[in-house]
Amino acid sequence: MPETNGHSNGTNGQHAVGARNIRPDGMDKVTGRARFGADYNLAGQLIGRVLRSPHPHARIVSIDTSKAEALPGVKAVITRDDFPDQSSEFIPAGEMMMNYRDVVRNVMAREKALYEGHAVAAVAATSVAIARRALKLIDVKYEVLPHVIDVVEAMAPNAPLLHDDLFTLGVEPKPEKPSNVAKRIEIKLGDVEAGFGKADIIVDREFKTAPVHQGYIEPHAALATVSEDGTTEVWTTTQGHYIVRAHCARLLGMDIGKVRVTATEIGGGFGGKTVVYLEPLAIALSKKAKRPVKMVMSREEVFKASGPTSGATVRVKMGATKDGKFVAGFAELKYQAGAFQGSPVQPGVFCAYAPYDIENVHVIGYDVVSNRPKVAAYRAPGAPISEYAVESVVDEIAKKLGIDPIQLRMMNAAREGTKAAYGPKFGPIGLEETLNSIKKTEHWNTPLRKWQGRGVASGFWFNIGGETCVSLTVNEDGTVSLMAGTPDIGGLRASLAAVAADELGVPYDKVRPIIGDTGSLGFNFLTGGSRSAFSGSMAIVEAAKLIKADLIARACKLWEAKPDQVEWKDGAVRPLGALAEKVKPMTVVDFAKVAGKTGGPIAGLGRINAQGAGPSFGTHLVDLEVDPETGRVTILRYTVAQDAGKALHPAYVEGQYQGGAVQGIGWALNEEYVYGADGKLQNAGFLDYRMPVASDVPMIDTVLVEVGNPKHPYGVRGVGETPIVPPLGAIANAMEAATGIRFTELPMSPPKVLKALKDKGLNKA
Amino acid sequence: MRYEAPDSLEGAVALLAGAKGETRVLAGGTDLLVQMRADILDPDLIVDIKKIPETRAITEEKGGWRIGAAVTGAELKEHPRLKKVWPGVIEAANLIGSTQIQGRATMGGNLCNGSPAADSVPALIAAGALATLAGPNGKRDLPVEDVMLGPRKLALQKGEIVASFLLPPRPPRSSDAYLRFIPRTEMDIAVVGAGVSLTVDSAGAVTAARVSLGAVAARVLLVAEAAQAIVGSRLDKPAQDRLEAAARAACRPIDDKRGTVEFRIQVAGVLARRAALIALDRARSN
Amino acid sequence: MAKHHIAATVNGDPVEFLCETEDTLLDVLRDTLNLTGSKEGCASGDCGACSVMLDGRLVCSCLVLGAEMNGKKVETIEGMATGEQLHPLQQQFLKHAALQCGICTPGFLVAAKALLERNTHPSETEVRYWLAGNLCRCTGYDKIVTAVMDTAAAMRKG
Amino acid sequence: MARVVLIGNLAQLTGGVVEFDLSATSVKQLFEQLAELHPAIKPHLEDGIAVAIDGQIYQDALLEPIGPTSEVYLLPAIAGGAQPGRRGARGECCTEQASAPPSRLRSAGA
Repeated sequence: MPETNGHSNGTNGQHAVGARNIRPDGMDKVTGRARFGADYNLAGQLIGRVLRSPHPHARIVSIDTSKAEALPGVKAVITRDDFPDQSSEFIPAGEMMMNYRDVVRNVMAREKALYEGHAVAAVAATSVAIARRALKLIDVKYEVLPHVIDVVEAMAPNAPLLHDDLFTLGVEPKPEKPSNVAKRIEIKLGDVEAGFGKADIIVDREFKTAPVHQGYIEPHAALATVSEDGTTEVWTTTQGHYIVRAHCARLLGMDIGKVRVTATEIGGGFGGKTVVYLEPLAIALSKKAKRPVKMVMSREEVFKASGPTSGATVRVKMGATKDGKFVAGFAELKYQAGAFQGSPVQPGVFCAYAPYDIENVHVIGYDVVSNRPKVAAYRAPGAPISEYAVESVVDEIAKKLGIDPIQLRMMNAAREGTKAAYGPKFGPIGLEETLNSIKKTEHWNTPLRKWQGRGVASGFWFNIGGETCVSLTVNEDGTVSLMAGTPDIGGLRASLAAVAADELGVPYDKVRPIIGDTGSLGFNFLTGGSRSAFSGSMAIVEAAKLIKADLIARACKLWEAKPDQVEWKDGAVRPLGALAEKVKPMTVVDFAKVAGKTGGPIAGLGRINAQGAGPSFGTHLVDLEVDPETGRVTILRYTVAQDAGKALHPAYVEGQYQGGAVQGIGWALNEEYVYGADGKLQNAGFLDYRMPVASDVPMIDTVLVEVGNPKHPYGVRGVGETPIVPPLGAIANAMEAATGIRFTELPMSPPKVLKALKDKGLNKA
Repeated sequence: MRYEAPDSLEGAVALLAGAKGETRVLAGGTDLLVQMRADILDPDLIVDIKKIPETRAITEEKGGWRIGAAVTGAELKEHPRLKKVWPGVIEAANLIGSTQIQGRATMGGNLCNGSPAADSVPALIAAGALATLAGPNGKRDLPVEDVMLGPRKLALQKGEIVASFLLPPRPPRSSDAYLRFIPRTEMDIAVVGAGVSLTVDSAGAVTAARVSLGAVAARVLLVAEAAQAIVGSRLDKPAQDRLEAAARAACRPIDDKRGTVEFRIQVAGVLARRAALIALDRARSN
Repeated sequence: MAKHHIAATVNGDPVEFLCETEDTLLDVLRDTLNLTGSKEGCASGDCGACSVMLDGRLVCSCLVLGAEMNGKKVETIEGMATGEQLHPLQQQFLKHAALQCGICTPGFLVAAKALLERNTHPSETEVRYWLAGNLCRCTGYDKIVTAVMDTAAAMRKG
Repeated sequence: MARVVLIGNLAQLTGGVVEFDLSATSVKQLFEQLAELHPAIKPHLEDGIAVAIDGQIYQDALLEPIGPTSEVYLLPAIAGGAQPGRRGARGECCTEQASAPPSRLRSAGA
């Protein structure tokens, strides 16, 4: 991969791309000036609050809002009647499939309340206190129904039915009776039974994972104002303001052009802010009250009413020859979708065996509804669960055959040309390089003591491209204004500014990047699928091409030269041959001074549907220690090696590796939704939803592998999602190494660990 | 909701005794405000006691120490001498929440919040501390183990508040220790808590002991049998086993989002033993 | 119920405000004094995003009543830089990319400043336990701890 | 003739037939030829389909060329169903109006 891939570098020869630049939006974030969702206010705004169902499953017989509407200070009350019903048509939203009939029902319950916390009504009032009192005056008649939470129970024939019009798709013949199984999907490669016939060793295990939440520290917040002619402005913390605009326009029957959405700074999303919760309510309330309406979720509402990922039951059966060749891989995945269909079981099915070159693969997946908040994407949605199960079985095969776990993975690793279980052959990929990098670390070669264990696991995510629109404008003094349309959560503006600087040959600090609202650029798909740096940088290159072509044309006019007498190189239009004696090269700054005289403002709009997203593979290594008397697990050491293709900004790529690893540590050890028998969530807060704190984890060492992606001008691969895939398997494998017990249920919390140790009489120091 | 901040115990008592409706005392507020925001509590009157000198003072008294009910964990940690005399009580108070919580949380609030999982209460009970109450008919002392009757239920009469704690004088070669189990390293509510205070003779044998367990019953327990299990011993293996068995026998825990019955019983024995061994080391070295 | 009339000092400036009994210091800072640098992540003292200094003590402003503020001194993230000059911690957080989304950054900076004022040579463990009350979901804490320790080293050199 | 393979549940819409050899030179032609062979698959061709041509996965394939020896896989939309281009009003944009721009989330009209 040539370093600049044929792209001109900065005038000073030093590249902005790949350097650890200070992010241009950093100053506001370290001084408290940066404005997140709840920091926006408008004069005369009302406060919006939502009335949520206390029941996990109930028919809504009637809603009487008269007393609430009569309360002084209440300016608007909305219910299901304020949202026209929608047809059931599938559309993408973030990384999940959703249909509008479900979206409108999730935003505001219609026939039934389908989970505790489901929105049933909302009010807008002149103060928080009045809004809270108004909610208590809304009289909702519920007919409470039996509920079901666990995925296996939800699949049982006699389980309480959430939707009496839900018939399992993907099953032949088409079932007549409705069920909680929305969809069955299946992929096949070769003949898995024949494969098992050739196996010397077969391992068949079942795994169970609990629902977990993305855990972003900033609760959802939205501010909306609707004027008499329907012109609507929304400020909201989201991963995709164009998607919010589209959903709100559809749900409220408005022209997309009438709605303008500004993405505020976003306090973390991880896939959970690709869905609309408050925006449609705030717009509907503002429409009725004719005043701006601000709505902010409490932490309890975030846990009860926003979309965590699936809890799941996964069976994995693998066969291998005695020298370690995988000959067959079967898996059956049952994922919770929450109240409406659309769990990430499909990507889970595709990713299960993706890291490995196996001739015979058969994977079945079930998308199952249950009385929980509708599932939303959580970083490589579906993949951590299925790959945890496969990596656990791979580890067991390695130990039973006495083969080094890295060696076993190396023997079976997917390479360029390997046919993925989900069909197409891989291009150049970096799994082997990540395995080799781990093998060479001092961490891999350090001895451990009793009750300590080391685990390794690999992981994969597709990454996507998608519709992206950005703009570059050269200002009068030659500085560059960059506008992107995908919300910047973790350093995107720094990465894009570096690309723009190198493309146009201006210093990095002369580029000012901002995130434009929906009125400023063409359609942008959302920040998700690890796409924003990949697609954004590709679009910046296109925008820069247009500008460079324009500058070449202006130079030709100025110098009365033909195009073949000039070229763009190292940040300037340069005269060639004889012309070089007569004229000096012109940089962007030079053209900016004469822009008016040579045709007007200098700008380029990059408009693409980014194709060629290269998958990113990673391998994680973890050491941990178990206290046999209490079951407590301490993470001693952690190393992440992952293929970034080309790291536009190394520090923020490392940050993705470290953040994903620690989310994985939480998922593996202590995070879970705890439900009572009453179907209600018992730990809807940061006290008892135990996310890792600073003192729980060591430094997370990172190895930046760079196997270039040929389809990207700089070789970039998306990196944001793969880091959360390997930790679950790596930690489970380390637990087996430390205790001799194969833990097949997440989280591996102290009560479960101590019980397993005690059952084997191992709970002594 | 009314907020008052009297500057004398009498003022506070008068406000609380005279008030109709629901009243709450505000010291650090790190439990009270959480419950108010979560609509669990909606008091009509809040009485802030932080302006009352007695609740904020740390003084030596009759060879022991009097600690105001509204002294914060951070202030306890920074006190030059308390940590040497009562390491267990101080480390228990310092385990209540994060650094930020430590800046506000008090032992008075921790006790009166009425949670069986309170961190400072097992250490105070093991220490044999007295709670000094101020009320409409004057002051009275109550052993800390008698203040809490059950979850959220206190032995305080209307208008009574906890003004301070009295830690008794320490015979030589005495010390204490507090341990708790939480799945993370910080920030969790104790799944199990164990406080042990003991005295050893010149030969290193235990002459007196008190063992208290938190989060394993409807209130914080003072476990006499566990103390007897180690008095007279040098805390050798058999004595440790007797201590573990006695601690487990006293547990009446529940299953909840933090731990199972089986887990709490098992870990209560382990923590009681470990805390006793730490207290023993400390006692022998001072 | 009549509101409380409070006079206090915030970031060195005298302020006066009215507040209800229910209003927390965080509500007052954000909604009355328009200092939105302190953030609400949980309103239960579990995330630290609302950390401020109160009379020199690091606290969660969501667990303090506005009504308690008479005569008190409050320092928030907005007061950390002095004029043009960023505090060394603010600079090091940017240099080390010790933030991604940034919602937790104000709380971490205020808490880390309080640490370095007490302990000029903290070990990694001391930094991690002091900052255990500040939740971060993006960074995995590595670069935050590194930035704090590097700042301590730089400040020791003077 | 390009070799076309259906992955996942799509084969259920073609009576179980998984592989085809089609003369299509673009994804649009491929969709039209498949729709003629198996009308049941037609509505699924526009939504929720990703097309892999010789290993390269296209989320919003319509105008991409297909070579005479290409290996083409039709997959249910992957990466969690992120089908950026295809959404909104369900006009029959692919077969009738050849030149319709890729549809995006459109409101159902004023």
